[in-house]
Amino acid sequence: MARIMSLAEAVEENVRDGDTVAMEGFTHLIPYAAGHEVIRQGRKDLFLVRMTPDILYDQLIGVGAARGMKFSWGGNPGVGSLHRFRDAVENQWPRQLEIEEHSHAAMANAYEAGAANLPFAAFRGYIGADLPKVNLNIRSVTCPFTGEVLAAVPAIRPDVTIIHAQRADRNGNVLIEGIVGVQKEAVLAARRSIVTVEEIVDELSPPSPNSVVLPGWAVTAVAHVPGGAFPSYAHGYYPRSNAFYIRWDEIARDRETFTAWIRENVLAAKPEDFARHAAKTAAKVA
Amino acid sequence: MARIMSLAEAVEENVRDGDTVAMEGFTHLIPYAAGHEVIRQGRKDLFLVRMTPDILYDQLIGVGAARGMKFSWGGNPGVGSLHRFRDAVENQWPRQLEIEEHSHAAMANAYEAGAANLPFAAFRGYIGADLPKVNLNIRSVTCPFTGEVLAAVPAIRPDVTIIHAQRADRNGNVLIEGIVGVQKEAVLAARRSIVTVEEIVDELSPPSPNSVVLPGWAVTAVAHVPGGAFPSYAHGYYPRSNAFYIRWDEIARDRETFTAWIRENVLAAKPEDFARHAAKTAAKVA
Amino acid sequence: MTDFTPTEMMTIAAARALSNDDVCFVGIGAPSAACNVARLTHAPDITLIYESGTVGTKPDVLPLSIGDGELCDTALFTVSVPEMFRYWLQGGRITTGFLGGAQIDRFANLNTTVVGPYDHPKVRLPGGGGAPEIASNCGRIFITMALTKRGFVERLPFVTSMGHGEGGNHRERLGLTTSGPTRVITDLCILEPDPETKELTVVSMHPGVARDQIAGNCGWPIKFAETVIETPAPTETELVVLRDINARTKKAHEAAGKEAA
Amino acid sequence: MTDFTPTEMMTIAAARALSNDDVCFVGIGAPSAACNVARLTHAPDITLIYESGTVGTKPDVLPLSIGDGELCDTALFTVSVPEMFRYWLQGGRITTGFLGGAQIDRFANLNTTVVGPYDHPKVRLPGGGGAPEIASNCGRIFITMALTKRGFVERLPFVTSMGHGEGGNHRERLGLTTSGPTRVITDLCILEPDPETKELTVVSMHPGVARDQIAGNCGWPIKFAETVIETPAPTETELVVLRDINARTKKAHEAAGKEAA
Repeated sequence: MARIMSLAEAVEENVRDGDTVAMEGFTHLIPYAAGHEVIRQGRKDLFLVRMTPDILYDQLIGVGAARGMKFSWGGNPGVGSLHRFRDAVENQWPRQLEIEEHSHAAMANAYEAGAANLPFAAFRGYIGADLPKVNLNIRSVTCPFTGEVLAAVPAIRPDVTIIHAQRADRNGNVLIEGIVGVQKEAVLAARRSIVTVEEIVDELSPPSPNSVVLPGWAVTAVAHVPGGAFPSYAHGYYPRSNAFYIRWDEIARDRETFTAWIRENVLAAKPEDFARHAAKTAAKVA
Repeated sequence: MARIMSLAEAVEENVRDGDTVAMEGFTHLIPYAAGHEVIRQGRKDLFLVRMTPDILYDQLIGVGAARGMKFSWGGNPGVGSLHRFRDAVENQWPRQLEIEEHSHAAMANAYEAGAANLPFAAFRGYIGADLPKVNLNIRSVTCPFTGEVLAAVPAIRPDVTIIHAQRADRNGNVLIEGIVGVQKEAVLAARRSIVTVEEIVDELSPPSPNSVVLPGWAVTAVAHVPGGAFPSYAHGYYPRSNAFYIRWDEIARDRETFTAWIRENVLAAKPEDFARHAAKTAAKVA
Repeated sequence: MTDFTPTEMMTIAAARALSNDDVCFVGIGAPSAACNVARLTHAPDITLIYESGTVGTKPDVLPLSIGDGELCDTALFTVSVPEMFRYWLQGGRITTGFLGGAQIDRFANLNTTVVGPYDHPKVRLPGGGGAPEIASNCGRIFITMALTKRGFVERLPFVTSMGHGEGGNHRERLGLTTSGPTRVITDLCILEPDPETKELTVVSMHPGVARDQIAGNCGWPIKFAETVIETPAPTETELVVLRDINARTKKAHEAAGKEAA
Repeated sequence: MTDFTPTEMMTIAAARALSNDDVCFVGIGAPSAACNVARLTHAPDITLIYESGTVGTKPDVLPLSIGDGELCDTALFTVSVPEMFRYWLQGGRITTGFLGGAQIDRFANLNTTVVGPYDHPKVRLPGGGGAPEIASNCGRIFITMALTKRGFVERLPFVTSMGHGEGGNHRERLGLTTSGPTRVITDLCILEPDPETKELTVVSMHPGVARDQIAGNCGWPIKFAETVIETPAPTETELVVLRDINARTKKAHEAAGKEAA
């Protein structure tokens, strides 16, 4: 049963050095506040998993928290490169980064298989592509009925998955709406999970019986962190800061400006600092 | 792109003798009116697919429309046997019925694989059970990473899938709500599809961005048949007639009473006759 | 203490085995009554899941089928059937699954498929439905069935879902990590598998039931545990709750009947 | 006719290739502009799908990422990413997929992974994302890229997604039933694979572009089809629609920028 606690406690209890950690959110609902808390608490040797390691993983890689990363698209969407990721792969700065690279279809299927407690996922993929030559975790299975050979990848089973969602009720039931990505699968595939939310409410009140809900008994910890997805967005709460994504290109291009930014905006900051991103828009909307 | 037409036209154009036909609906939204139209049009040699062949398939089997059936639970839920199904299997009346029997998990996975355009589905199933001894379509695959042996079944790919849903808009986009069963998968797995709906509206207005919607371009035909799920139910429109399910036990127990019931309530009836089931409740609610 | 029927005793004994932390995969009939009695008495926070896709249901009346509207109306959320079987059942999130069947053997294997040969059955039963995977994927299985010679048989014509197979460590030999049937609750007594042989053994007899009544209603020479206790009789509260929900259910189904006539 | 930039010509030429019946898997950048220009001009009923899960989107401004809120707000519905890749892309329901890349070869294979050796890359690019399966599962593929020597190369260091492989019937030999890249739309010209060899061949040159300009911007000795037509210049309507949506997009992103500052 999910326990409602502070983000600091949630990370303290659930994220350990060396863990395989998935922080998911497909453009939408990326758990920035939680990722920053992981950096602040100095976790290291993490094996990061994420389909689209955007700015958040650039930050974790740049501070040296990661020993490796499994991913399918490592860029700053619509902007360009992730400079810290590139620096790690091209120059091993600040440390070497082991990479396991897949396609989106492979990662999505691998999370789905993890949620379904299967050891692998089969899909029609990678045909004529070079990734299977450099990734030993891309294999094949043969259909026992048609003889067709399909691509196979191992299920993703993180030690801990961290996501951000719109709201939870006091029993830790969580509602996710809009672009829901692979968050439900990532939580169900993991041993432990942390969900940061914009609001904690008395009644969850999903708009449809078929809304995307994670029941409290399938979640480990829930933390109330309004604005916690900024500069990503929370559908119904605040928009994406495309401007910050553009600005990140400047910040991360250089090791010094990056390190200064982390010092000021992560190490010297608190989860509560994210609230202003939600409040500002709320004020504007009101 | 879905064409909106009468139920008679939809069945005429899309259901052919010998077809593999899936009429789905897990207790909820069972397409009775459409099934009756298939009987009225005298289709024969159908291979029926359905997880829970309840009264509707008892009727199709009893009139001799089916050469075979793939299923996972063939009873009258909460009541008892399907007498026409039993008569066909035990006494070959009115004709022999080839059966391919699975578990719910197998059928659900097989529909999912069909929707995903995969040739087979792998799952952790049938362990220690006798069905694999009598069903050659239950095989196995070995995980290329862990060596675990999993059950495998062929994907379900019907010639035509028929479902009932709450509403469609004028472009044939369909909204399904409540207990959504395997209907979306069954439609996406099929070559052709017919959806009967309670209402056709100007704006679909799903309550959540993540509502279960079938876009018009993934559906072949939409027919407006209010009450078309009776004695099953349509969430938000009218309740299940548990009483009719109980009464069916009497009707179907005997070949003569069954045949008389079909003559009066199917052969001599029309799709429009279902409207009174919806209207009665609507009147009561109003 | 009030008078009670054997079926009421069976339902209440099953309800008592459930706790607040359980996530239950509920079947229709006795299991549904038992799970909801538990919810309305000592286990208000129990999570009930029906295979139609409803999660966290709190029905006010018992469903006739596993997909009645009441289940969705009172659920926390409702998922598709493929998701139910993939993420929730196979996902290993169910602590307790309830099963029943037409026939059971001494190792708690169940048959709901055929009587007679599969290809030429004497009686064609409904089939397995969710049972084969419920039996293997839930943390433990409770079975509720009335104790009769027709139901408790020496040898099953067909194994629809595996209990303890041939007994002993058969489940482990097949790679299963779940406990399988840990309790069979009948209208006369409660059976549990022997820790070693896994043969079903009487551990508790309902008030007023005699040993030869149990033996006489079982198709195999039934064993009794070294210590057999008496099942505590239903309390006033338990009976009131059970009878209330049954009365509400009857009334609701009759009302729906009239409207449909 | 108005003045227009090569990029505008590229976007409009891509938009023209789409029709009302298309179901498009849209990427970011030029494809997103092209698909929405098509929707706002000659193909109002085109279905646009973004890999973030939004189906039937009608954005008023172009997204910066494939998961901007605008896409969900204007979509008919939004599904999970596993469902997007399983039911919709692999399901074979996409008629046209748009791809771009850092590098392309003469058989329309694309590289967006690395420059240099995979293990010790000179430049680490973002990677394939959805491309490997978009390339194989969509009915046909359109590619939009500016024609440059750096981008159009003799030999790819890494094949991120397959186009026509080694040319000829390579796709069929691998069991593919989809058409693969049928058109490459650049800022200078339009290329199509030769029906036999599958080598990309210039079939249409944009107004005012000369043959040696095209040849000089391609990393391999580029071939011209027997008949090469001139791409019709953008119409007034096409240009207005494209510039309007670009202006709205710029304004929206700047507004969001201020608010975030």
